[in-house]
Amino acid sequence: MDFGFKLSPSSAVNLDTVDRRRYDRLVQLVPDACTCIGCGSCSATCTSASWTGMSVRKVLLGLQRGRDAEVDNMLSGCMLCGKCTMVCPRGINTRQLILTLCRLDKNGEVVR
Amino acid sequence: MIYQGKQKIWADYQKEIPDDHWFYVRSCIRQNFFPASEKYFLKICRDLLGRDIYESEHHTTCAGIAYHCDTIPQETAMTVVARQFALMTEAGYDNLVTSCITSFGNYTEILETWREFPELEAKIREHLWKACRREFNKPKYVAHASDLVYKLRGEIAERAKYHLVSRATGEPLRIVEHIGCHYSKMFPHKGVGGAEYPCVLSGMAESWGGQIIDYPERRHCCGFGFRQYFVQANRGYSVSNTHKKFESMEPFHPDAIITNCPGCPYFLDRWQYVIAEQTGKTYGRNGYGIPVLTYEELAGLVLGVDPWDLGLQVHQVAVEPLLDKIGIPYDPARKYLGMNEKEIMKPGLPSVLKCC
Amino acid sequence: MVNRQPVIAVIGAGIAGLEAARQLAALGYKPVLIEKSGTTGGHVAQWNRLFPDMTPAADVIEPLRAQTAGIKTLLGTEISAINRLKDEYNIVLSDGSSLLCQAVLFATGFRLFDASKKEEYGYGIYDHVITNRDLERWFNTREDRRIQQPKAVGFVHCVGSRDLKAGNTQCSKVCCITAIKQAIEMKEEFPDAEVYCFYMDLRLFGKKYEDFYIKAQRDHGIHFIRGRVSEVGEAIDGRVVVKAEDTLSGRPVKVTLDLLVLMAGILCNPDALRYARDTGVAVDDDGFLKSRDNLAAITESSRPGIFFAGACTGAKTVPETLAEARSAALAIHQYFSNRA
Amino acid sequence: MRERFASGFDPFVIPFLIGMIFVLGYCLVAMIRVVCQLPKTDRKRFLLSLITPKYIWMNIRDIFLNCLIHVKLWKRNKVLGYMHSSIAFGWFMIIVLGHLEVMLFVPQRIHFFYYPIFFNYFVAETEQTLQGALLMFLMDFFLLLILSGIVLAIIKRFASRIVGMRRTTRLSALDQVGLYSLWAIFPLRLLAESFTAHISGGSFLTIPANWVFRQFLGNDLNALPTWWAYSIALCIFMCVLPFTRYMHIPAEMLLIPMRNAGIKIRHPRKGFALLEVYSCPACGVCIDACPMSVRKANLRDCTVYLNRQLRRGNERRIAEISDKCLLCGKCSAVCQVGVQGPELRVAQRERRKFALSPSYADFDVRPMAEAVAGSGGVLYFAGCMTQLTPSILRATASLLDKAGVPWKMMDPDGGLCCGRPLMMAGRSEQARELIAKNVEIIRSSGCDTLLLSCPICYRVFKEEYPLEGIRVVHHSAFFQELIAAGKLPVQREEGLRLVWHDPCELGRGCGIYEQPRAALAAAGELVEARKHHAESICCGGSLGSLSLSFEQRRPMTQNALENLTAADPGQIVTGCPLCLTTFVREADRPVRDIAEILDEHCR
Repeated sequence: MDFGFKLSPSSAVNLDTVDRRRYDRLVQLVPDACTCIGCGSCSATCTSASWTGMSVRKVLLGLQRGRDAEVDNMLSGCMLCGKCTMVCPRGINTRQLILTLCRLDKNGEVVR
Repeated sequence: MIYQGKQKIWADYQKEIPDDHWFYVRSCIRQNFFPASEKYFLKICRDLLGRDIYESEHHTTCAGIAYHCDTIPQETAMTVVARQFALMTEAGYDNLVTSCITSFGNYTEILETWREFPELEAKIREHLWKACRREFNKPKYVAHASDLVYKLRGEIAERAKYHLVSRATGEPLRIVEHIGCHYSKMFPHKGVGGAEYPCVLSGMAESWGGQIIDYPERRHCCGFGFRQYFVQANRGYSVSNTHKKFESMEPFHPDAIITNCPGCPYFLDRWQYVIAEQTGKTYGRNGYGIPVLTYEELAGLVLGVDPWDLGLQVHQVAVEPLLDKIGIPYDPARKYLGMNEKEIMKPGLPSVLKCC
Repeated sequence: MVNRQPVIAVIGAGIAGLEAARQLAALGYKPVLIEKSGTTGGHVAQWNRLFPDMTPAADVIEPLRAQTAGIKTLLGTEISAINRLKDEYNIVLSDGSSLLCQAVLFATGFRLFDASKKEEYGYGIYDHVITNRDLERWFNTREDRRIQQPKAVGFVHCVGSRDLKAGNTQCSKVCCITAIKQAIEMKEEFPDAEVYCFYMDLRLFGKKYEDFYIKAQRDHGIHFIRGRVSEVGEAIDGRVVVKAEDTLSGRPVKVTLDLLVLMAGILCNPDALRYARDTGVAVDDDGFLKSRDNLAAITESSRPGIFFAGACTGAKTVPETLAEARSAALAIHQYFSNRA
Repeated sequence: MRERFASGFDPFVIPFLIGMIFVLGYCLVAMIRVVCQLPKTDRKRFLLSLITPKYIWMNIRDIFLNCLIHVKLWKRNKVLGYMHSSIAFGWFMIIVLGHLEVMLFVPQRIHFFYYPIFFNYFVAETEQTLQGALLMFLMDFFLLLILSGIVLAIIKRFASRIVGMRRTTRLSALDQVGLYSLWAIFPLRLLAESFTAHISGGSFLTIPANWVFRQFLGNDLNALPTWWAYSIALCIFMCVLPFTRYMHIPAEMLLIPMRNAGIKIRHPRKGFALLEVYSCPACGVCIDACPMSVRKANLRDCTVYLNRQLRRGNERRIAEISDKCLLCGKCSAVCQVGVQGPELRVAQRERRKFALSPSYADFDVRPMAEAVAGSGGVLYFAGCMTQLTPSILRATASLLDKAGVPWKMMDPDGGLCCGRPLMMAGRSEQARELIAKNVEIIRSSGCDTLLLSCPICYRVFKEEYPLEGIRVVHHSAFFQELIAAGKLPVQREEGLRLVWHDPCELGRGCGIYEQPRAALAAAGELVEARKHHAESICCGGSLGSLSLSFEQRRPMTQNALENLTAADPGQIVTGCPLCLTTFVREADRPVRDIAEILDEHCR
């Protein structure tokens, strides 16, 4: 029956069920990834941000919150210019992080 | 769950509820949704327990719905409320008891606002005088009708014909309480038990033999939310909130939901049908829903009032499984007979939710 | 030669009181320690290990106790009233006796916020909600039925701190670092557990605190979620369902935990407020005792002969408290030197 | 001379024959394989070069100079040069002279290819001739030369510092077998020839030795076993050669003509790359040269070990080594055989598979193209890194204005990346997309000169961008020209001591060394770093490395600074914004961009 309205999906992130495999694998490969303090320097300096809203901070957060589509969209605009690495106060090797992430499939496995 | 912990909190949130002499104001919508509830509140209080409850045919809406829908300014609502106070004053009462939670919240909010801003009160008095030449005294006590039933729960229990236990097993029924948002979320000290762990309904259910279950989304709104429902495009949001509550209470397998707000039982009841149609899911046993009762209906059942006299046939979710479980006798044939024993017509049956 | 016979009442035998008494005795005075509870060491004595070096609390307490062993200490003694006389104070004790002293040092410390006041967190109601103090007690005794092989643990920062509704708008300073310390300890205890910290701001101001934070992130994989927990519910299995907003992603988050630890904040000891009333000492806007000067004379009150040390003037760390206790002893010494 | 044995054969030559046939066969197959692995066009080009006189001459000259004389090594380290050329050239001469002897004295045996090797065993001296004595002398002389080289090699192995190497390669087990058999060959030859010198004749080395041995041995019984031993040593060496670093001897002889023909690495593991890997002599010069090796870190991650792991097929280590490298190019600059470490690594990175590949197709650059449309003149592209160093931006702009050059900035609000970082990461396909977009913007401007202040951008714009008709220039060179043309009145400041840091991408990458120095000389006194020009040390900030952490890079930066400040300059000057930001973090004195220095000293 059409009521003219539908149940809307919850915007809440359920941390019990969120699939963090990609993040967990990333952290194994690039341990510094967990030291992000969300300062946003990377986002502010990002060359591709004006096109894709790319932000390493958001990528890391999105991975932990199951926002895979957003993460992939951001990553697909990264030009690897390295500005974010230059400005990161925690010294995270963001280029390595991005490259490593691009090599992980949905299950968090490195593609061969 | 540590019960003693709750009791400790309840002890901090006991409000003074006078025993007798109340000026009663009805709810705008309950009379349509659950017509017998207010009737049986008055009947139980007056006839059974011998209390003096007065109501005036001149009272109007408290303007709470319009206020919460942002269609009138607060001053207008205040003036409308001032008029109710005037009716109460004119009738010689000091204690106001409301049927509606939003009214209760509205009255409380207005009185608190006046306490903070006395100049506003003076202004409203002036408005009221200009509008209808009336004057008023502020009520000494404002209570919600459920507060009163809470206070009288022991007396009701003494006269109880049935208890909220399974006739078959003797186990207490698993009752979900749902408190209207405007009851104590704005002013925790105005509600029995406060805002986080209110005990106004749980107190009744427990004293009548039931067991209250505490599920994670207990505090969540029923989904009514005024504007969210009134605008059709937003109803998805409204039903989603209700859905969230049912998903959360589902593992506890409640036997019934008891409410004290006009909108809540309506939405918790009717949305079960919509959710069943949209998702194919029902939350009661064997394809039934979870019966949603007002506290008056529950009190009536406990006191042995005939379920059809209490208007339980106008519920979307069938109450028969609950009645069977408690062992309350009912005549299925009388279900759709009106007050004058005339057929009130049987509704069509939904495709998913089982309704006898 | 100054007269070094004045009696100095040191109220409270926590670390501030003990250290101040030790210093006063070393300066040749006769301090008298008055302690409400049956033992010395105060809050720190109830703690297990201390940040940022994981020093056992006993390493701080035991030397202080040993070095104050010869000082007159009235344990289990409450103060009924303090009477202000000319140049002197008469302290009426709960055993009926009274103590005439020439100076009073408030080392009254703090009171931990009663976490059950944040009703929405369900402390005292839900089976698996505890406080920072409960967790330290568990580290010490290993006895708490609420802690049972947790697979997911949450820490809520700022419970009763920076919260107008809870009646304390101040930052309790030590809870952020304590939460990180306890999170690391829990992760070490239960390596398979996911540990979440819900914070509003992380205020890691002290020496090596930031390193501790990085360690928690990198070496222990503790998840930090910027957002205050809004409400806690109990699932059917007794686990706690925590709701918060992840403000960095702008979305509500929900997580089911086996243990929720509330970082109860620091309030001024209510006894201190009572003594302040008796002695005419002012209370500052932050709810703690008011110093003569918050920059230059934090250990001095505006009343002659009344001094402060430690958390009675605000939340303090252990080193700050000890330093203040020494400073207070010197201030008292100065006070008597000038009088002589 | 007469033959001692009518058969012209003795069983002891069999081991040598086995070894010889094996190694020749192996090398032939390997050579054919490498050539076949080349892409078609490359293969054609290479084969054509082999019959082109110009290339034939180049190849002979290069093989002689590099493989035998080791001129490059001589230039770098005299002792090592002598060691290598004495062995290689000496051995070569012994083989040549052996053949000469056979041709002269027993021409009928020239088809027995073991004969020139074991000549002295098979002949008896019937009469002494001047010709014979000269040949005998030369044989002994070159043997002595080799032996001196072997002695140096032994010293080098056990005390590399004496021969001027701080670190040397750690040998694999097979390498050690090869090494010890190589060491054994020539002393054994000396012994064998000495034992038979009273029959076959000899010279200043073998005759006295023969006399000494006869004094206390008194018979010829030791002769045959030593010839056996000599043959066995040769056999062992040749049999292990394909599996040891000594494979570089035959491989380099193919590498030189291929390189001369202009062949490049097109596949990470096949063809030219394979040849480069086999051409690595594992000498270890790259270990000392590698900027990552500072403070004994990352010692196993330089090119020599990459080559070893590539030969072993250890994928984990190959990936690790490939990702770590800064791609500074120093190992290539110092490599004696010209192994291209960075290119080899990038080829490995390109091989990698990704689950997600970026695409910039949706990036709309039309507004950027419109913003510069028709500006003409000089188009200045600051690039990502210069955006982070506004001081360079400002100084460059100021100098352009001072010189009255009409210019326009291509990326005033940030632009696209140039694509070089992607290429370094092995994602050249994605880089091509960026290149196309940038070209669109550049072309729309109608500029004649594209000016860059970042060498990373400069290199890719120069090498990869289809910008015919547009001059691509680094700002250091551009400003030097303006100074030389008198358009920028730069005034020299007395007492200002400047050192120029050659950024990897600008110096080794694009060969720009002198223009910035000339420009700086106009502003102050130029001093040189301890290592400079092609040997300059990477700042450690390079985008080339994918995996080095910030903490790992820090000592590299400190080491590079130590090198730069050897002559105690007042300021360090560079022409790369990335070097600048990297150095600034660690430097004890001001680090400036060349544009800043010039702008300050220009009215």
